[in-house]
Amino acid sequence: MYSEKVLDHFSNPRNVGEMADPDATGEFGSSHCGDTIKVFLKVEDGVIQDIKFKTFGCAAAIASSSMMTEMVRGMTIEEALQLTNEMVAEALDGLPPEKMHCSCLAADGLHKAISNYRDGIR
Amino acid sequence: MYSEKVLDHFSNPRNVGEMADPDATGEFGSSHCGDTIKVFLKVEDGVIQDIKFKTFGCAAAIASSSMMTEMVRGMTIEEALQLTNEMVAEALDGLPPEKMHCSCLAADGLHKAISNYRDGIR
Amino acid sequence: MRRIYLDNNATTAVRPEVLEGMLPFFTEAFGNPSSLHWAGRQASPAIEQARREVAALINAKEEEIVFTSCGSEGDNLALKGTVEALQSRGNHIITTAVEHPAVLDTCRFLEKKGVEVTYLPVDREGLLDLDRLERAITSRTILISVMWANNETGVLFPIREIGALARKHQVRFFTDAVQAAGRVPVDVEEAQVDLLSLSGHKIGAPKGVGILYIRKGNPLAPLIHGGHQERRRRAGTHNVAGIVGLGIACRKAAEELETVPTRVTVLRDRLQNGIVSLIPEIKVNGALGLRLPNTLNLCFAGIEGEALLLRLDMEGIAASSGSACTSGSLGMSHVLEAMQVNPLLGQSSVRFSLGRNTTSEDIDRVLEVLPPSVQKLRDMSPFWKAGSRCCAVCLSQ
Amino acid sequence: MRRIYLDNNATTAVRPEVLEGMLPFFTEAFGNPSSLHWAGRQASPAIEQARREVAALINAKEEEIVFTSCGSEGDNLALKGTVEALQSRGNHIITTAVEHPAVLDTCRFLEKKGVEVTYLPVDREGLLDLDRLERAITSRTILISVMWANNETGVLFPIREIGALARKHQVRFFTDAVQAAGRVPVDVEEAQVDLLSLSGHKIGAPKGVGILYIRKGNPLAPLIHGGHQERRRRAGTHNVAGIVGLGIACRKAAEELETVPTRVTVLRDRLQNGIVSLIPEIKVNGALGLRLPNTLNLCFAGIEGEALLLRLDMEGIAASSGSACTSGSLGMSHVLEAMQVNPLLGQSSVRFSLGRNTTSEDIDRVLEVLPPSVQKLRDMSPFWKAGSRCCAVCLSQ
Ligand SMILES: Cc1ncc(COP(=O)(O)O)c(C=O)c1O
Ligand SMILES: Cc1ncc(COP(=O)(O)O)c(C=O)c1O
Repeated sequence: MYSEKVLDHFSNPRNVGEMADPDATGEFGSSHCGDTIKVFLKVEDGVIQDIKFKTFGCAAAIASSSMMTEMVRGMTIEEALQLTNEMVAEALDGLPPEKMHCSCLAADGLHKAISNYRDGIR
Repeated sequence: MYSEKVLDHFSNPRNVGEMADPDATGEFGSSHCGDTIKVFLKVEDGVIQDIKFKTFGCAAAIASSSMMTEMVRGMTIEEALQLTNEMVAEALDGLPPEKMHCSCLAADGLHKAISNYRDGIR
Repeated sequence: MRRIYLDNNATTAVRPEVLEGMLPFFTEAFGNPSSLHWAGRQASPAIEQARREVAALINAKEEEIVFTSCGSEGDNLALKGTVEALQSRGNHIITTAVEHPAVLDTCRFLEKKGVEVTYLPVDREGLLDLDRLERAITSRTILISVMWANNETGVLFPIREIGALARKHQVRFFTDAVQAAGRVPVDVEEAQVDLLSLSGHKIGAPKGVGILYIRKGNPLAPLIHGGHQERRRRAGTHNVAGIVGLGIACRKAAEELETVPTRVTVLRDRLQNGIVSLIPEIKVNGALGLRLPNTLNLCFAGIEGEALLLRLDMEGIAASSGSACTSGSLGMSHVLEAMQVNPLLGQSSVRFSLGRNTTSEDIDRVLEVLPPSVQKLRDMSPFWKAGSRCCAVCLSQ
Repeated sequence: MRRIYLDNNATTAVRPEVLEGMLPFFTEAFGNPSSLHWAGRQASPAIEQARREVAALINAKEEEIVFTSCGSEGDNLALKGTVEALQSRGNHIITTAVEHPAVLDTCRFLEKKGVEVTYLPVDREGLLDLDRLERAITSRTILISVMWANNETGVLFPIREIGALARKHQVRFFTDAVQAAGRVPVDVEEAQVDLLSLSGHKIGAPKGVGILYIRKGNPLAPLIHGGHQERRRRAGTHNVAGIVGLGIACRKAAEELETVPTRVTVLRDRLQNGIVSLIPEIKVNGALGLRLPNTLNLCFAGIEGEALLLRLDMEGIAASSGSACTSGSLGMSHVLEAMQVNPLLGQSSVRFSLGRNTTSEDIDRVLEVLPPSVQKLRDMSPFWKAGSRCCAVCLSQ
């Protein structure tokens, strides 16, 4: 049911954890299934230097979170705002239809963190 | 589903046929399934000397007819009037429940022939 | 004793390649296809593969196939599910007097619940009057239910014409194709069928599995509520092995649809011609040119069908009298009755239904055994006199 | 990789002796049991033999057993068949909030048709309040439907007491015994049950076969109308091989009812105690002393159940999150919700259901794999802090 890439990112998620001194954090919870992501950002000159996450959710949610962090590291925050859930799902070689909503978590959590960053919320 | 005896009497029915000069005949048809028996009797001194039958019906009807003729040959007509369908079925080592009504044909046909005999109807 | 099975309309043996394909799904790949783990993943792709194979046989889309447990379930689901789903639109069903009990009995049940049912008559050959069908359609008609092929006589109905009529009047069209699918070409697109039932055990799959085809856009209420299986159209853990078997059987049937029916027709016609020439005063039931390749239904004047069946059975020949479902009950079949067969003659009916394994030797043997068997029963029948008026009357009808 | 199957409440492998007993009925003895000829006579005694074996397992009479295609069909037949048959007497059903979807979804359907349904709550341990049940009975109540054992938590309901209550108030009593029959003693006489459903694939028979027990004197309307099979209570050609398999599985289960549950209980308790001692902040769901021998349902604070399942699956361990039927859907199971489990905690539930083949080594391996798997997921969870208030709150509920 899951692609190799999903299974890989689920078993060995990249960039899991918290950050001692983040420039911003963002938390986002799916109203649909209760899955929740917390994103920690380190931003320098408008570029995402470091990113960490913690996710509560199914394999699709965890893999999407991991993939998202891989995709946006090194992006400007403007570029990162263009990232969509579909792009994350695609990068994972797709998700089962009934799991598509789980990928929403990743981009939405990221955007929340960026918006907090812009608003100066840590 | 059928006993050995039923199958035997069905495959090799005894006393099948018509009679050139019967003392009485009796025809009886089941209103339930359309099965029909025709009984031919030869009676001497109140005793059934010979009996023949023709039957249209399923295996149970044919076997019952055959068994009935075996049972009543040599009986007085009074004795023969005591013969019931249950006795015929029993002599055949039983019939499947849904086939019990087929045995009715045999005794009823016999009784019809005896009653015709008494009424002087050939 | 050599056994000859000529009751393929009642059921068929599971094909060896079908059984072989099923076996792993009992013990090794036994998972519940709804499970997310390895055991579930062994089963679920097999189900979807089978769905594709079934869909291909009838030219449907995969998602239009709902797995059921038998033809009767499919018939009940089609009828009751439509009545339930379309109750606001109307409550009139049109069907025929010669449907299988799974349709007729369901219709009678629905009548008790206030549904109006028109049972179209058939003529002496078992054929429908299409004009009459069209005239029966009213603004309250929600479903036309006509079988693709009759199980007793093999008569094929003009499904394509009925499909066109149904489409024209925007009425749903259900066809019970339990005897037809896998035996004659069945194409839901060409025939414009909206619902179609099929049963595995008639085509070399095991008993206990079937399908209902549901054309997209024709929602039905489920007959079996519960889990999310079959997109909520039929709850219950999938009969994985049975479904896999059905898939293989459908694939095989599709592969053989050019060859087997042709061969079977030749054998059936030889049996028919042999009987006609060897046994006097018989009647072939059903329009000669419009039957399933494998089915031959006859009346043998003067004798009772079940007695003849038993005599054949004693010689190792399995045939049936009417459908297997009703041969346990007595009297004439509702199909022959609808065809206005004389009641006495109607009681003498026997059905031979050939299969893909039927051989020329089988037919020889039947033609050897049948005439003396019929004669023996006629000899003990009060109704039989060769050339007598009774039988003449019967046969002319 | 060694595979460990701990999802026996979802389905079980067919037992070797069951498959062996079934095999002849696919190819050699393939007849339709309704047929009168040799092929039919090969099949029909096998069906009746199976009927006796099933009846013996639950202390019923043979003629009270109706073969179905699955547990869901039995549940639907019991509920809809009773509503249809007793509509003149009343239209109120009492059931529980924790039934299987085959019961709950059917009840919801019946509600739409005007039937009144009372869904009894359960307490935090998953237990019913019998007084409340009795108070719910009105003069319009026609059926009480309470499962024998819950499929998710294994909680056993007081069927005997409910049977006595139902008898006292002259209300029919149906129990879904799909998870109980063959696993704990089930006696329809002792428990005064009127209707009982059972599904073969939960006890080593194949998928696609089940039964509904119908106590004499409790007529039901059929769900599947048609032929005369099963004394007109369920139409459709018998799934002969499946029925034969069910008979053998029931006989085997009856033989092992003294030994297997005892052994399984020991293993289950070892698994439970191991988890409790190795993993902090977990919760065992369901009254500890009142569960099926084989079922262990737990919540692992801070993580999501399906993620844990997948991790276990990668190690070859098959378990489930809630029932197999709902583990495809998301969120908390309706059973844990009814038990008032904290929603976040409820999402972390996992069910281990052992089987007769489960070994001590299997349990060792789970106890080896589970703690690091849980830890790894907790490490990435925003909700996890060992000893944090969140989890403490969850667990105290
Ligand atoms: C308690 C209960 N009832 C009914 C069912 C449905 O059984 P089946 O899947 O055989 O239809 C199940 C199986 O999931 C069950 O556990
Ligand atoms: C035309 C037709 N419809 C329906 C059925 C019922 O199929 P099943 O016995 O698989 O329920 C049959 C089989 O007897 C049939 O011939």
